[in-house]
Amino acid sequence: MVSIEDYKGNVEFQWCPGCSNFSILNAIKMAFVELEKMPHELCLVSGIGQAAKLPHYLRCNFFNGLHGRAIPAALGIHVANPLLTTIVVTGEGDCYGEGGNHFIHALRRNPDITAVVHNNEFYALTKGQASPTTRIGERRTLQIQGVEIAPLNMPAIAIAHNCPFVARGFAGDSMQLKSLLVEAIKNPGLSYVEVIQPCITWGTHPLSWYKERVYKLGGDYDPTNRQAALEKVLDTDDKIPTGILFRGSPRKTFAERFRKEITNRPLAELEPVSKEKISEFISRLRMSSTLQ
Amino acid sequence: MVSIEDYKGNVEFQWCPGCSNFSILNAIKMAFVELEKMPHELCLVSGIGQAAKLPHYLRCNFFNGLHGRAIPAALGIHVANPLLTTIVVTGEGDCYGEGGNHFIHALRRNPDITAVVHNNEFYALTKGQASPTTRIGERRTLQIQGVEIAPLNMPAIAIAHNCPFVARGFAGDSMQLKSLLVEAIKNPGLSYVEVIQPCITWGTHPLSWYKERVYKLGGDYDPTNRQAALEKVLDTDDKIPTGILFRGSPRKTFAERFRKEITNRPLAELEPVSKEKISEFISRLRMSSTLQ
Amino acid sequence: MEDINIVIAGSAGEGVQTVGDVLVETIAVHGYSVFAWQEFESRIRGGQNSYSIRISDKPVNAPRMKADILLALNEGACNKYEPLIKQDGILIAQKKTRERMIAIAFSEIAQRELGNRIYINTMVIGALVAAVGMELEVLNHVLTRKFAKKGDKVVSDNLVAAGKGYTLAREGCRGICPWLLPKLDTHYTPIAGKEALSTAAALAGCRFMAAYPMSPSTDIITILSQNEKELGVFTEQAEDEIAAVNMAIGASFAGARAMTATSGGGFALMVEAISLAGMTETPLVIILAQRPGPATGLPTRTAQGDLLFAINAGHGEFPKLVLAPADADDIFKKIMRAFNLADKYQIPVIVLTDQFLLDSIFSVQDINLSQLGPTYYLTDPFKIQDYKRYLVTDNGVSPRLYPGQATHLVTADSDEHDSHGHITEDLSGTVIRMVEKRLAKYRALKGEINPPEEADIEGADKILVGWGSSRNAILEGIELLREDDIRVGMIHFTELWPLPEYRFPESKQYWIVENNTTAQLGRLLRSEYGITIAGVINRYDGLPLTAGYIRRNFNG
Amino acid sequence: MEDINIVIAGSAGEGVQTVGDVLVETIAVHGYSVFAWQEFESRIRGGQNSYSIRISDKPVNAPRMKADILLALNEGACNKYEPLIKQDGILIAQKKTRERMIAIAFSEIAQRELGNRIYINTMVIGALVAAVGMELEVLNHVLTRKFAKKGDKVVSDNLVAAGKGYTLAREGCRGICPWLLPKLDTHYTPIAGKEALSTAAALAGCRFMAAYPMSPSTDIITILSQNEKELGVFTEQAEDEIAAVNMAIGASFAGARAMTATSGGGFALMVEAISLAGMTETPLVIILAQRPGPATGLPTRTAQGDLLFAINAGHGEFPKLVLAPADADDIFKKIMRAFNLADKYQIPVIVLTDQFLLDSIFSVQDINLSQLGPTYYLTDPFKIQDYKRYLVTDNGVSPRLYPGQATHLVTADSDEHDSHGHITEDLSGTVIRMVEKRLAKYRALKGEINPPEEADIEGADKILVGWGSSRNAILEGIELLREDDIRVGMIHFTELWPLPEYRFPESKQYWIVENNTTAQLGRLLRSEYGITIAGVINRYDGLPLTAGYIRRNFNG
Ligand SMILES: Cc1ncc(C[n+]2csc(CCOP(=O)(O)OP(=O)(O)O)c2C)c(N)n1
Ligand SMILES: Cc1ncc(C[n+]2csc(CCOP(=O)(O)OP(=O)(O)O)c2C)c(N)n1
Ligand code: SF4
Ligand code: SF4
Ligand SMILES: [Mg+2]
Ligand SMILES: [Mg+2]
Repeated sequence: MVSIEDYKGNVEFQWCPGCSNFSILNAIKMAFVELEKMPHELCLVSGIGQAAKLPHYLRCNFFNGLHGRAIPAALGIHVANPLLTTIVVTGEGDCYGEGGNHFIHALRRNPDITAVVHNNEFYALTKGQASPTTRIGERRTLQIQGVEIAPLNMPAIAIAHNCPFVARGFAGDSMQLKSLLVEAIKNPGLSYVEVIQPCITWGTHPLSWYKERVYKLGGDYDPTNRQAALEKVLDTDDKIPTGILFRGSPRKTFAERFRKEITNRPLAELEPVSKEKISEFISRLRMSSTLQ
Repeated sequence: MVSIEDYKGNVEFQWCPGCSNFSILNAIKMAFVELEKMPHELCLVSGIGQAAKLPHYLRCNFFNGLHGRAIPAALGIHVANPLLTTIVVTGEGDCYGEGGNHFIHALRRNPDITAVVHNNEFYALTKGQASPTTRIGERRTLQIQGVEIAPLNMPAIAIAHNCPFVARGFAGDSMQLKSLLVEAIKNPGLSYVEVIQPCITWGTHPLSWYKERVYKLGGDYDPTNRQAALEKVLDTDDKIPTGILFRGSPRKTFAERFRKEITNRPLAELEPVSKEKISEFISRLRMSSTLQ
Repeated sequence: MEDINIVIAGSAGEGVQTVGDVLVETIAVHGYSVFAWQEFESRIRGGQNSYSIRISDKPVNAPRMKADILLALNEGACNKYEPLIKQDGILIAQKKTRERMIAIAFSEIAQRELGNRIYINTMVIGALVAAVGMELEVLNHVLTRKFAKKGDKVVSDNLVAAGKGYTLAREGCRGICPWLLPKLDTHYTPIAGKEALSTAAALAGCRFMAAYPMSPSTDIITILSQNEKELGVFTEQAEDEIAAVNMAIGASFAGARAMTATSGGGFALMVEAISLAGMTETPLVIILAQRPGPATGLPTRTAQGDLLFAINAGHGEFPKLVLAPADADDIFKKIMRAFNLADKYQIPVIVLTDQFLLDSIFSVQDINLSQLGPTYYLTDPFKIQDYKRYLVTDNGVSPRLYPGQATHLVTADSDEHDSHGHITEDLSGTVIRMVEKRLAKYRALKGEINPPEEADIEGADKILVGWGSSRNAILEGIELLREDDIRVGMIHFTELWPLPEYRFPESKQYWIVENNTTAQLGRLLRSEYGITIAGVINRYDGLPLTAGYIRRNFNG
Repeated sequence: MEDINIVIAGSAGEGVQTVGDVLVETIAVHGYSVFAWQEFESRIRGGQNSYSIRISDKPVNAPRMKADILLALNEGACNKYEPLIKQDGILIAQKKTRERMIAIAFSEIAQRELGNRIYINTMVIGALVAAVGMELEVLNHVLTRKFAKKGDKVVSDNLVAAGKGYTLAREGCRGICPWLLPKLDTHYTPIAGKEALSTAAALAGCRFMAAYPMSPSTDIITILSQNEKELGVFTEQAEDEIAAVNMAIGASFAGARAMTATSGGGFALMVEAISLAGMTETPLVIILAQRPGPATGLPTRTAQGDLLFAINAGHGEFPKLVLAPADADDIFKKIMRAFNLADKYQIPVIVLTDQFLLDSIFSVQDINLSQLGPTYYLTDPFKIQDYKRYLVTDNGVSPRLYPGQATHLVTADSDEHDSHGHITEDLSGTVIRMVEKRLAKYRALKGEINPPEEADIEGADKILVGWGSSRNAILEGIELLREDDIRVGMIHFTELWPLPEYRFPESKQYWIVENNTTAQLGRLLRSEYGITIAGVINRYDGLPLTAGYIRRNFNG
């Protein structure tokens, strides 16, 4: 049995006191407890940003890499050790800005990992510039005239690419978020959880603003209906739906064939290729000559 | 009056004889003639790939930059000289692979440029590897077991982001393509024209395969209906619709405010800031102290 | 006068920056020269940061660690920074903890007497003004100007708070504060490195800047963006650094002087495009604001760790220029050179600076703009018949037009190309000519480079050799060493690539002084001038070089 | 015997590659050593390319330009390459155009007598076999094996075609073909650089490769991917180079030996991640396959233009290893060292190679694998109590585990971190210790580096100094110069960073030989060894250095 205490780290927090990232951290720990994942069975992967500091604040394996590059690092980790539960923790700047290309291509690959994107609608760590999700008209440090370009809608992109699990949580509701994370981690294939994460330092809206807008999708909402899901996330009214936005139809996961044909164990455990095999391979090499 | 002869270049083609890129080149020239654009009023911007070589083969200003980076270079050109008609010519590897991030962020910016994406469903210049649009199961040089990851659907992403003009042409129909290009260039804001471009060297399908699948959207198709457009491009049946797929609702174009408030002429023509103004600026600088 | 060094310390979010900025302004209005530098953690709230202010009646413009006065906004700050207090220095803090100090219960008083803790900062400023013996009136003037927009009530409340702090500190000062700073008639302009840089860029004719936020470079584009109307520079926050630099290259190709700015990690992402600028012969200015690496490293700290990386950045071979300004004043000169030489030689120019130089405030008696300004090198299209963008010329520089400037067609190609800009595979002809044409620019460029600055060379047989932002610290270090009866000179590089023709004076010992671990300048100088390095003074804890550090670490 | 050089020339798509490959195999089966190199344009059809094959009874393994036999598949090829034909060499082509030639109307005959032009290539091979005096039977054997899968009809048709070409050429040979190559008992294995590289990686325990296609590196991942079953390496084509290198770093962190490969432009994009590997101390092997830059340059040509870029790649300061194999045999050794040393020191290793080395086919008498193989350095988790991933040790190397290997937690952080891998801002303590720990690895690493290879040093007062893939050409160049009565020696570097402790022999003159414009090795050696450079032989037209080129350009 795992308890929440097993995840307690002893690193001083660099987040502002009262930051909603703490609730997300809490939800993540609770999800791990519910799933009975031990710290060493997990690998948290992040980039750079406030969100991306999260792995430091709980006990787990982690790879806190470059800004924007959590996804490819996670893919490598996931392939090299499929026994780990690999979870990307990132901010919307990290994941949709610098790292946007990797995310859209991860949608193509469908790796069995979970991506948790803290969306506070700007770059918090670098002091409040607009991010790919900042709304038009919002004034930010680098956009004092108001943001002039439209936000990116990554959930829509994910749904259009049949991502098997697309959800949205709210940092103000850890219990719901925990449940979403549990579902996400259980889901085979890429699970994408965007979390509305109000920032109390650079944010322009009080918490009440969020509370007024965030609502839970009801039982009548069918997340397997792609068209409905798309309409939901493309809606431009002021409301912010949370819950499971979409469940794509099941498909092959990344490296599945390799796992079946070569190994489904950590690659580090594979036997070295023998010298005999290599010699033999070399002697046959030129016969096939030109690359296929 | 401009005639097609005005565009005739004198550079030896590096394309394979019979390549469908020739038809696209032809359609582009015809569109310019129809729009009465003179060679020096145009700037073609490309990356690297077979498609990206196109600007060399007609008379025009051009910037043939790095693989994947045509879009940002075009944005800089477009802002610096708004009097030019700026057109990006790129392959799907260039634009959706290496350059994927720039394209999705261009959708946010909505610059008044046209992007023509030659989609042959693989990397032709580098000898036939899979590209972001290769279909699952296709065998490519680097994927001899068959491609295992899903194609990217950039038209769907563009429609979801309310791109003002999304069209698809077919290299096998230069007249239709020419009309689409004329519309695209006329449209204010980002115009995105994907062109189905069969490659006779690395392609796995004969031309007839394309001819069987490609069809023109009829008069009953309403390109202003986002939902219908999305369903159309997300359809997984074997057919390939061509024509205007989507017309997004009008919105501000990139740098519009700057053009209104500062200048709508080439930036090179702006008067230098006077030393007096700079001196005065410096003397006031510290008074506002901390950055806003 | 002997200069006074004040260190203001507190957590992020407590107002260290505001206190410092207002104090800097007050000192300037008082007629003194002020130098300020900051060090802070990579977090938005909490931690412990400091803002050091050095006051003098002549420009000092170099950091000093030891504090005459430490103002600690909280207990943690007090613990962390107390070791900085000089023997005869004092502490100002809320609680009495040591002999030589002024204890003022700022927060209690602000709350009780002024009704709000937000007045703490203004009280603190008042107290500091009192402690160094400046005039309250001057502070009042500065505060009035600062809060004017917020209405009379805010102004008067702040004046009351300042007065409160001033009065309380006056009392506490007795016997422990020897300082007195009467108002002077001299006038210095305090200007931060980043302010100098963005202003200089506008003056140099920069019209386009695209960048992606990255400390310590972000404020450069922020200043330009926030002052778009006055400075007329189009700014765009890109989706990543690769987009930023390619946008800038595109804009430059289309005729706009363009720049980008970033730090090491972002610069690494731009390297491919630097090579593109080299190949397409497109002018480009890149600001590389260094911080300690590798990788994310220490995002808010300072370093000089990217010298050789910058010089060798880019695949293939092409001419580039690398400059490294010494201080705010020099930033004006170097930025001007950067844009003008980028334009003249159609090359990428890298300006190496760092967190220390950008965030520090320097005092300049008189920023002399008269010698500065853009010189443009675009060709006159009407004097050309058959236009060849890449015409082979003796000095390698071809006539440049921008597309749309006239009916001539302007081209650029990242492949090897012919004089019209079209792809070529003519190896033994066109290719060799083009490679040599681009390389030819190096020779001409080399002739433009200024020799390093020499100071106190005569009579010194040991020479400190440094580059970039450490100049003023080294100069002061030389003075300190002289107090120890050690005579050393300085040779300082602010133009680093290509290196100029220069003869190092003979029979001297050379000591390399750098804010890095591997003495990169030393490697460079050995390779280019064949000099022998006697020793190295290097600092790599994320803090800037200071005169004191140099003195302590010089063992020659 | 004197070696024979055959140049097969034609347009892309005409079968130059097939003809060359089959001929190479036939020569090998004949018992001769064969060296082949190719040069081709960046296009899929058209242009003019060549495939040069050098036959000898002892390994030569270096390119020679002058042709004994030029086989031109079309008229353009004939025009372009005819100047290569030696005085006493011959041309084989379709139409009679000169004295010393064999004219065979391949296409006409293929069409008329064999019913299909697709037999041209096999006829051509037959003709070449005849021209050099090899046995048709051996060719028949090779063709049978090659076409076996396609069925008997295809085999027999091709044998007929080969026989046709053979017979016609036999006739034409009279009086002009002095060559005779009886079957020998010796056995050489022809192996291309890229084949050696990918095979060696598998042998070295590489388990993961991610890459983005870029000439001339693409074939490396292609070979591994096409032979996944046998070699057991997971391969992934990434969306871009940044993804590729970060995937490899992730995989390596998770315990798999991992690599990526690219060319200059893609390498530029990977530079930030190299710094990441340095900071997180993650083993990583990066193949940098050079081609002429800057920017896109000449995508299918060769160069050694990225030496200093590679050595200085990455922001901040961290240890890395740079190797540059000399030929296919050396690739085996260097790739083994690359993986083993990356693992031992937990550092990024860059292997510099180039289009010439990767695409050339070398003959190795006996690839000796017995000395080669992986040595692993992962720690035994069960011997550790309190695990600290970044434990400070004397040589800077900390115990490495992979996540999930045991219950110990394994971490990595791109920020400056403490021994547990957590972000730190403890500047004067942890930061300095960590910087020094990483740098300490350099010292140990330096001790591993092999000195450069010396040849003919004694008695030579002029020494050619080169690096990487030019070794064999330089060695042969020395022989040619001796024919001119010039005695020169060679010092050749294949391990380039860190440079080893090495004393250059005294009172010699050093000539730098490089496939680039700015003599980068010279700059490096001046900086590290303080040697003086007497002269430079450099080639920068996109073609490889050859002995002949060196002889012609040596003016010492
Ligand atoms: C290559 C690179 N570019 C820029 C940065 C600077 N940087 C660090 S975090 C960040 C933005 C983070 O935004 P987001 O992911 O939304 O995280 P938040 O701080 O808002 O949680 C940026 C631009 C960097 N570290 N590396
Ligand atoms: C940074 C970089 N990476 C890789 C390459 C190699 N490269 C050149 S073209 C190309 C693919 C082009 O594919 P696409 O855009 O689909 O064009 P096509 O040739 O199919 O028309 C690649 C990978 C490059 N030139 N630069
Ligand atoms: S700046 Fe905002 S997101 Fe960052 S720690 Fe503070 S409250 Fe949280
Ligand atoms: S390879 Fe294909 S796309 Fe490229 S030029 Fe040839 S036919 Fe056209
Ligand atoms: Mg954010
Ligand atoms: Mg393509």
